[in-house]
Amino acid sequence: MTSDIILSMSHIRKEFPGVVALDDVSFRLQKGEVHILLGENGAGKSTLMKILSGAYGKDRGNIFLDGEETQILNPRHAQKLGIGIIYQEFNLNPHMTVAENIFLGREPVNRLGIIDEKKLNRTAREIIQDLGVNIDAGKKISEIGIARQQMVEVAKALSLNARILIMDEPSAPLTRNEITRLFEMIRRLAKRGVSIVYISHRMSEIYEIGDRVTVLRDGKNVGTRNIAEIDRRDLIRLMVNRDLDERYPSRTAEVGEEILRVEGLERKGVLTNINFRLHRGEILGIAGLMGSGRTELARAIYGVDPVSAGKIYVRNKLANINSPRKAIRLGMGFLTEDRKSEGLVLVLSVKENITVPSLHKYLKFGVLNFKRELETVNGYIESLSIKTPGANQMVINLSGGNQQKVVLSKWLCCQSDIFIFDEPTRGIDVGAKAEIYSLMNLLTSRGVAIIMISSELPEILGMSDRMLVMHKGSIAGELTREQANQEKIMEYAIGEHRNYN
Amino acid sequence: MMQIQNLRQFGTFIGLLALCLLFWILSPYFFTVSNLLNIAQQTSIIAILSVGMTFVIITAGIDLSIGSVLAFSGVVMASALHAGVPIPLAILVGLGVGYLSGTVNGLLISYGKLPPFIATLGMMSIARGLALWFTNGRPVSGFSDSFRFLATGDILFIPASVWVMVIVYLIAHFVLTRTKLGRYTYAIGGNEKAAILSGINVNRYKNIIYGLSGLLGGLGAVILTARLNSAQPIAGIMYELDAIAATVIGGTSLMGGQGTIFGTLVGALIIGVLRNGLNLLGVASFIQQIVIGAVIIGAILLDTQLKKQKE
Amino acid sequence: MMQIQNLRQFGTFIGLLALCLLFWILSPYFFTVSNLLNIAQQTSIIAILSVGMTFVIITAGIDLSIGSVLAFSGVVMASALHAGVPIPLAILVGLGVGYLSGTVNGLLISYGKLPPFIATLGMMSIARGLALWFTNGRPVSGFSDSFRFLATGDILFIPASVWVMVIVYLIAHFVLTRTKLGRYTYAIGGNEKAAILSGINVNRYKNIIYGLSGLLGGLGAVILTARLNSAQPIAGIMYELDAIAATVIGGTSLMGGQGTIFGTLVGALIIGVLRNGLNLLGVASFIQQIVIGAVIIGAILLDTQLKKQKE
Amino acid sequence: REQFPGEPTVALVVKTLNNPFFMEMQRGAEDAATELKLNLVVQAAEREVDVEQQMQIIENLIQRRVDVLAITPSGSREIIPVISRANRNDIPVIIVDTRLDESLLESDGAHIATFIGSDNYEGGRLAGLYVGQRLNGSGKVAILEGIPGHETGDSRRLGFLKGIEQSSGIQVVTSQTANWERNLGYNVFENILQSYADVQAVFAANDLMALGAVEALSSNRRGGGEIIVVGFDAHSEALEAIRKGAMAATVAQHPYDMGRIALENAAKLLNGEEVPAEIPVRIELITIDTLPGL
Ligand SMILES: Nc1ncnc2c1ncn2[C@@H]1O[C@H](COP(=O)(O)OP(=O)(O)OP(=O)(O)O)[C@@H](O)[C@H]1O
Ligand SMILES: Nc1ncnc2c1ncn2[C@@H]1O[C@H](COP(=O)(O)OP(=O)(O)OP(=O)(O)O)[C@@H](O)[C@H]1O
Ligand SMILES: [Mg+2]
Ligand SMILES: [Mg+2]
Repeated sequence: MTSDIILSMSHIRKEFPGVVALDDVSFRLQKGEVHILLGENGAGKSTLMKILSGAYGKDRGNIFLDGEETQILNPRHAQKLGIGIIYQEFNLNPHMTVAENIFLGREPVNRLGIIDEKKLNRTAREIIQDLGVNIDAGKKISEIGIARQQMVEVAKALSLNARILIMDEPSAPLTRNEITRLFEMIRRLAKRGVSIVYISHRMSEIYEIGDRVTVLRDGKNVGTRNIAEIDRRDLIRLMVNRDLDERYPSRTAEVGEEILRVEGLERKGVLTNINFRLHRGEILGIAGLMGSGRTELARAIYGVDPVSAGKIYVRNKLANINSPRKAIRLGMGFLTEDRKSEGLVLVLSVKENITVPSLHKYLKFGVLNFKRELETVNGYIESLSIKTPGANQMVINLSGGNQQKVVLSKWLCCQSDIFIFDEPTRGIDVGAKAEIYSLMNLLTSRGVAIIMISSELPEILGMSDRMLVMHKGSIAGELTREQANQEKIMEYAIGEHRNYN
Repeated sequence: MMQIQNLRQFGTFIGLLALCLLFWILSPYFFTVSNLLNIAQQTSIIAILSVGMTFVIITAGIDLSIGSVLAFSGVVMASALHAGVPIPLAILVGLGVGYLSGTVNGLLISYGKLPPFIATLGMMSIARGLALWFTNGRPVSGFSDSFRFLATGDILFIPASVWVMVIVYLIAHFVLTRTKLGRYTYAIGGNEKAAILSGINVNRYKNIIYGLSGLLGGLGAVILTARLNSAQPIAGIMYELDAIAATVIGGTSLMGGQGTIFGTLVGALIIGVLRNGLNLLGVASFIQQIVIGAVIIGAILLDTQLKKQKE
Repeated sequence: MMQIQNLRQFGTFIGLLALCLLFWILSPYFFTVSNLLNIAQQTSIIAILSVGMTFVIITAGIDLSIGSVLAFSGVVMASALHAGVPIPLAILVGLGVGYLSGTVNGLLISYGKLPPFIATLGMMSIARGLALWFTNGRPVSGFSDSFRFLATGDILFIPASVWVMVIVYLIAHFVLTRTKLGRYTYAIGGNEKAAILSGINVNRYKNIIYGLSGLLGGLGAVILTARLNSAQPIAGIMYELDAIAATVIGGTSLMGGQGTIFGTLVGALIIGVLRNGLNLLGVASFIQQIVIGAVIIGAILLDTQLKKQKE
Repeated sequence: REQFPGEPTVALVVKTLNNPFFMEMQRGAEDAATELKLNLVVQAAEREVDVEQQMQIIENLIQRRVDVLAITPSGSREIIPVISRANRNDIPVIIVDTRLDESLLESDGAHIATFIGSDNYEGGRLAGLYVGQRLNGSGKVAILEGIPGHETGDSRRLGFLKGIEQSSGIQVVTSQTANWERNLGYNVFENILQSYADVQAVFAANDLMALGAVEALSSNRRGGGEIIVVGFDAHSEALEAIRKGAMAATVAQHPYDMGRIALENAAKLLNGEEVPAEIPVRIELITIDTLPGL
């Protein structure tokens, strides 16, 4: 690893209404290194990188590329300077094909200014192959899964042939084998002398791929280290400024009587013959590869998508769940994998979001009782320690972890006792993760039952009492906490074994 | 949100005051009790339509049919009156026709999954055609004084139609801020998917909200008919545009999820004051159109620029 | 995308054929060469406006001002002709006025960050006022035959205006499918943020696209003026609604990001054929309004239901 | 579908069918048609100002090979091209109510069988003269215009201005549009009353606006002296208002007669008979004294 500085950002400051996102942050990037950017939700990682990619302007500070000061005017300019970025949130056009998205804004044209579709598609296919994933370049984005969409983002960034490549939580929606592919790619690029900034909340990845790490806390740079020279515990202390036990809290809640039973659930083309039981106080983990249909299963049980066959029993009573309404009445709560587009009304306040499904409880003669509503909401802000200026703050201004807690409160608030968590800790920092895990334990100890869909095997293994592994829309295997380990799960996930109905 | 909203409303309110000040300076006749009442009365109909429009737009929808629906309910009610139906009943009929037309919009949008723009564009043409067909294109005129009192009568020196407007606004504000319907209106407009997953029966509430808009169209028809002592099949042409303008000037976002009732009232008054003032000054009608267009653009432009400032 | 689009277009096309078949059966006068040419000619103006509308709506925008812009460019061009400006130059002036008005919309929307609905609603009123003010409300009439040839003349038995329409559609289709402008039109409408972050100069392209819509408004003015041998300041009232209806019936989504030029042509023809057929059958004009409204709703309803089927 | 199968068809294309004036004309035409055993189609644009749609309707009727076209043009110039087209198809054209622009008619080489009607300009002039007399030659007058740029209203207004020229002392204090609409007639006049409390007369380019003005007066807070309201079209409600004394006068153009005469002459044309180039229809000012049916 050479040590010449290719980029240095110094004394960067950025304010948003009400928040200082970045305060006098300096950051230096070396040629050919993989530089991890670490920090809690809201620490300022994305903001710093968006300034580098020309998406945001900076309020103060300077940026030096190859030693000379540079003003980065806009995303296009950043591209020209050889800076590529994968943003934390998707930036794809659902109506366009994979290839069109990869070259959006940089379409190859012939002399007459006509877009050279052939070349465009060919190059796109090459890049995708190079990535080693199987995606049809001709498919519309809206037709491929979240995982593939993320890989398209990667391909798009690669197509820039950037010398600086920023990846803001690229692994969040990915499962293990895509991540492996991604890492191979990153190593190859690094060898070629490309400098990579890698943002992630998954500590294991950091040690796997990183050379150096810079930690942000509350918009300040609190230190840059060589990965090799700092252990996990110190790194986390640096990040959250306190000691944090990273081990998964031990499961104490004892498993009670059956609360949910699914028999022969089918959804044409997505789900086949799903059978399982869920008990009070139990956390049932559901693992599987990307696109294995876990979200679909959740959506089917929760009455979002119609099912073509099967019975669902809640508390031993046959339930006909044809809408989320019904599901909620039966005491279900669904934390979707995509908070922003399905979980929250971003332009409404914390209060309004939390009470939406349970609003009837605050009605007296059809009139909202603001006082009681506010008390309840403040109660949850308190008990879940949601970081917000107040109950009337718009949730759009909250960081990922705190948004997730708002969604959680929403369901706690209507006394749900069957929770479905789809990727509950996706994009959430270690601190918030720990809090959410202990909340899950608290819930189960109160007799609540939880279905937890997750792509993070450690999380599945650490939190579940029992786990199901899905493969191609059906359940390939069931494992108890004792039997389970990563290898076994993967065998079922990739369809090598089945031990289930 | 609330902060922005209030600030936003405040801005528009300042705008209204500025406009009044301007006309006060320019015309000695503007700032008189009779003229102010006069403005309130002239604004009342658009203001009432704008209430429904506000609900609709907060759900990220739009209602282009409201002018035609007004005409249709008007002629049906008027015919009922002429047929000797007692006044309260006839009024109910008028409101009913409005409510039903609105509900048809709602059904097309909720269950039919039509874009609101299209559903109500179609209804705009259909309701107009029905009004003309129902009356053979002829106005239905001449009603008892007790009916006409609704528009022409005064209660405590204030025109009855102004009272109606005030009451509608108070109720609407209450509903939007203090009831389930109101809260869900925001939720649906803010993020429909999330609303559905939170167990809101979105379709049902859309039907109610578009029905409400139609109902207020019917109410507008009652006042207009009483005011003109005549119900015309060609009444209310382009009222929808005034109502939309009033709502948006009042700070309701066409993206949905944001807006307030009193903002809309201010918006409606801005348009009313403008029309009145330009008449008082005897400004040529061509110029009036230019000015009104410019004010609509100016108002929102000012607003967006202010928002940018804050970021 | 293409599959759905094509299917979609195909459906609309079937609808058009069905409509033609119906009128063919009902009226002996419908399926004659002269009447079909007659329909093509009558459709040409709305069809041309719809092209600009299609670009605008694909960017998830809307242009309510196009009818007024048509009137404004028309009277300016006509006055130029009367002032003795040579025809080609006068036409350029007309197109120029349209382009500029459209660009003002664009600037308000791109840099001013105004919702397209509001910006163009304001322009609708302003351009109309300007047209009236410019002519003092009087039409500007009487032009040389060489100018009027644009609408009245035939080339190879086909009316000139139809040729113009055909050429516009071929160019527009090419631009939308094969050039960056076209690609970015979809990109902006499909996901504006992504477009910006991909380095597309969204503001610039919005200005171009609204300018284009205005330009085609100017072109519509040329044909209309030649056709009527007169430019009226009150021409084109509510043409925007026909153009929007044609575009949406043609399968362009008001959500943006989806749509095709030929779909729009089919949409425009459906409206044209409908008007023509209903006239031939001597259907009362009130009923015509009801039918047209119903067809707009029906077309889109059919479409959404088919889409649901497919899922 | 035809009322008299085999008999010739006459098409009457009016400006709009949502205006009593043209409905009267339609009634006259229909009555005549039944007597004369002619098939009649009556069509109109959705919007009175939309001359292009009127043109399309006529083009479509030409496709339909109607035998005679009777038209009340929404635009005295704009409609001429389609008249040439009718000529080319040997369909005789009768123009009703609104006079065509002679010079353009010639320059286009288009020709019409006959013009039936009195024109709006003349009607406006009569109203002007009347107002002049009533105010004994001096006073303040307001005008309510039709849709800006719409010819019918323009010629009525211009005629009115011509009429009051006779009496030197008449002053037009304001002239504003109320878009032909009753409600705007109400609002605009109400506003006018605020700033020109001393107007003594108002001329509205149609009765709908005049009736709006009447309502404005009846509910007007300012009190004050009588105001002379003069309208146009002899709308039944206007006549009622005159009887009640709420309105002073309106201009009657007898649309029923126009429709009737149009059909009678159509019949003549179909029998190959000669028809005069112009057939005047009586136009008169109706006041409380000349009110019919009393
Ligand atoms: N567009 C914006 N408007 C207002 N505030 C913003 C905006 N973007 C970010 N913020 C705020 O700036 C701070 C830093 O946000 P940023 O997204 O950089 O955090 P992060 O480190 O990326 O967090 P995460 O790990 O959840 O992605 C947060 O408090 C956030 O609420
Ligand atoms: N919210 C959704 N709405 C509609 N379709 C979806 C949704 N989420 C996923 N899909 C589709 O269903 C298929 C499988 O979804 P997904 O990849 O989410 O499976 P999964 O097993 O839930 O994996 P993960 O939960 O890790 O995303 C994908 O092809 C995707 O396009
Ligand atoms: Mg981030
Ligand atoms: Mg999923």
